[in-house]
Amino acid sequence: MNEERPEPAHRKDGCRLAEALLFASAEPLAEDFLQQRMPEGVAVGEVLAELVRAYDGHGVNLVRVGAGWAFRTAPDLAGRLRREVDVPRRLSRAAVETIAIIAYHQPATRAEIEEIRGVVPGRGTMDMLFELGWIRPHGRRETPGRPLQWVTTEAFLDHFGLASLDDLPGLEELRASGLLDPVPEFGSDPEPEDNGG
Amino acid sequence: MNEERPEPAHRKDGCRLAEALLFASAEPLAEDFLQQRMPEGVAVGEVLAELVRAYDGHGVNLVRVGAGWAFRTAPDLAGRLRREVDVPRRLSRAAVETIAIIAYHQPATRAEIEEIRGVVPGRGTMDMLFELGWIRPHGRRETPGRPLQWVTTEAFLDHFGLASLDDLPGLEELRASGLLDPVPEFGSDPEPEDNGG
Amino acid sequence: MNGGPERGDEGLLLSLDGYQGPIDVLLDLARRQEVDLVRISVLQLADQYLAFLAASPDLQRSADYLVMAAWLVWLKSRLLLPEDEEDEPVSAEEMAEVLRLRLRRLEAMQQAGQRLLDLPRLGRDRFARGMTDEVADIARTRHLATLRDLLRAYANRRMRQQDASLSIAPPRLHSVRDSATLLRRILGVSTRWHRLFEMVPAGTGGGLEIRSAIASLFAASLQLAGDGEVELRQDRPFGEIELRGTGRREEET
Repeated sequence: MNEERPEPAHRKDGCRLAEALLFASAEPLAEDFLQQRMPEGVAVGEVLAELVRAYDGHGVNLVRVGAGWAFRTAPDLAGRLRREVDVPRRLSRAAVETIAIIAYHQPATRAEIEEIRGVVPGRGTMDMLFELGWIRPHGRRETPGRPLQWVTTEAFLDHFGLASLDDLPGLEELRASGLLDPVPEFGSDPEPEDNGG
Repeated sequence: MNEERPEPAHRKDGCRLAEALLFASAEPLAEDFLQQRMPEGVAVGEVLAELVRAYDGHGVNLVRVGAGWAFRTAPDLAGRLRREVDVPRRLSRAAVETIAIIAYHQPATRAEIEEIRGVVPGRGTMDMLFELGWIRPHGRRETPGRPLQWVTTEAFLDHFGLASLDDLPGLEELRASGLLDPVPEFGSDPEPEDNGG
Repeated sequence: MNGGPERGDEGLLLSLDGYQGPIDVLLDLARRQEVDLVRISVLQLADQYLAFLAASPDLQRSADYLVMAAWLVWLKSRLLLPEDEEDEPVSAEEMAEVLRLRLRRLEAMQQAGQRLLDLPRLGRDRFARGMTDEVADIARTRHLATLRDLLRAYANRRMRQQDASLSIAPPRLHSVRDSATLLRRILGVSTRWHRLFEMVPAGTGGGLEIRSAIASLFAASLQLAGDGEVELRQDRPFGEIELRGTGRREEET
């Protein structure tokens, strides 16, 4: 935005408006939402790219959060801002395991979570993650009982500073190692899906 | 901040930190407060002057507010940042219950809602849900009085992040997720921040 | 990872702080062996684990252990009992392999969870705009209500309603009395053996309805047999149940 190169006034106007909208909102704004507010002929994608560039290196950055965008303070300032604000409550170990399983295995059913953790999840755990807005129900597994499936939300991405689920730490290795595959049940029939681990 | 002129690293660092602090703060920040956080030898006055200059012409400006400083959206954009919808920030309990009942029992008549809630839904409640675009009439029930039936809309699914009505958990699933536990704690704040330590 | 078990000579001193549940104990046991799981005795592992469960005062706080405990007991039984002809033979090695995979899977998720927690988190390391009131209505509809609000409202309403009154729509079920009438009608005019399943009236719906039809027919047939109105026979356990009329009812009435 500081660039001196001439550009159509409406492009610059779009930039300023997007900047103000994003700045004013605590939550990520969907690209669609922003596009609807752009002046005639201005593609929000370009505007966002320009803003990302303009804020690069600043104390505040424009980041992608799933299908949305938000201004967030730069991660490297973490330690120096921390004491000014409340720290989110500590997550129980059960909650951490459960959110990890849902994040990496999604969509995941309760039975799968239970399977991996080896314990019946306490009622509070799922509800807490739900209350935090990190998980939501999404479709049903077409197996007997049609269990509800759970996926992570945009708020989850936002909280952990992930642009998309592909950015989950270590996702590639975990996939490659086969640890995200369904485990071969045995005792039941020898399943066709048998990942040699 | 984008200027190419060389400046000491700690001056730039001070700028970034001030920027982040001002962005994240819920209130204007006093110069003293900021000065205490500046790196050794950096005068907050210069930092603020630089930020004011950097944000000049942007959609967001750094302005003096009373005794402190704050980022504010540019005044000329004010009109375009507002949406017309004038709705309360939080839905009333009556409204949440009503939309929930319609979602689960659709098509639902007012009499059915009343039967479950034990109260006749006020016209205001239904009107509001209608204005939000969450419900729409859907034919009449072929019973005496031919009451209007209500169903939920796409906008409803959108708002609640549901792919389809099938994503609504059944009672058993609600129970398993801990949502059916006693002590109805309606309207509890779903904020992640909770300084539990 | 927090709170592993104390490394004691007794071998099974778990620190209850970090202790969460069955697989964790197994993980500890497995790590403690400091050998590849495949090479240690699964049986021994199962024994140690079950012994731990039996001894642990921590057990009382959970029905949680059931999943893993049941699985392990089953595992142990497979090793101890002669193999069922129909089942694939499973070697101890294969079991160890499956067990190892399970443990690795949990461990991977524990580590993944930790890596998530170490990311710069919103509200702790990274911050959103603090001052949002000035343009509060930009994305305001997001704040109207969450899905959780909605589900809670519904769940609580339904709970209260269930406490107050419960009205059940009449399901299409077959009563024993109707079934008895039906059996009398058919068996009164026929003396051959009939299979019980033949008696299910045509047009009976599936699911609960047909199950209720069969159950009531069976109950009715027992009742009629008790009264001497019909005879029942069954060749072998779980075999077909057949019945025929004795003609006694006409005499009585």
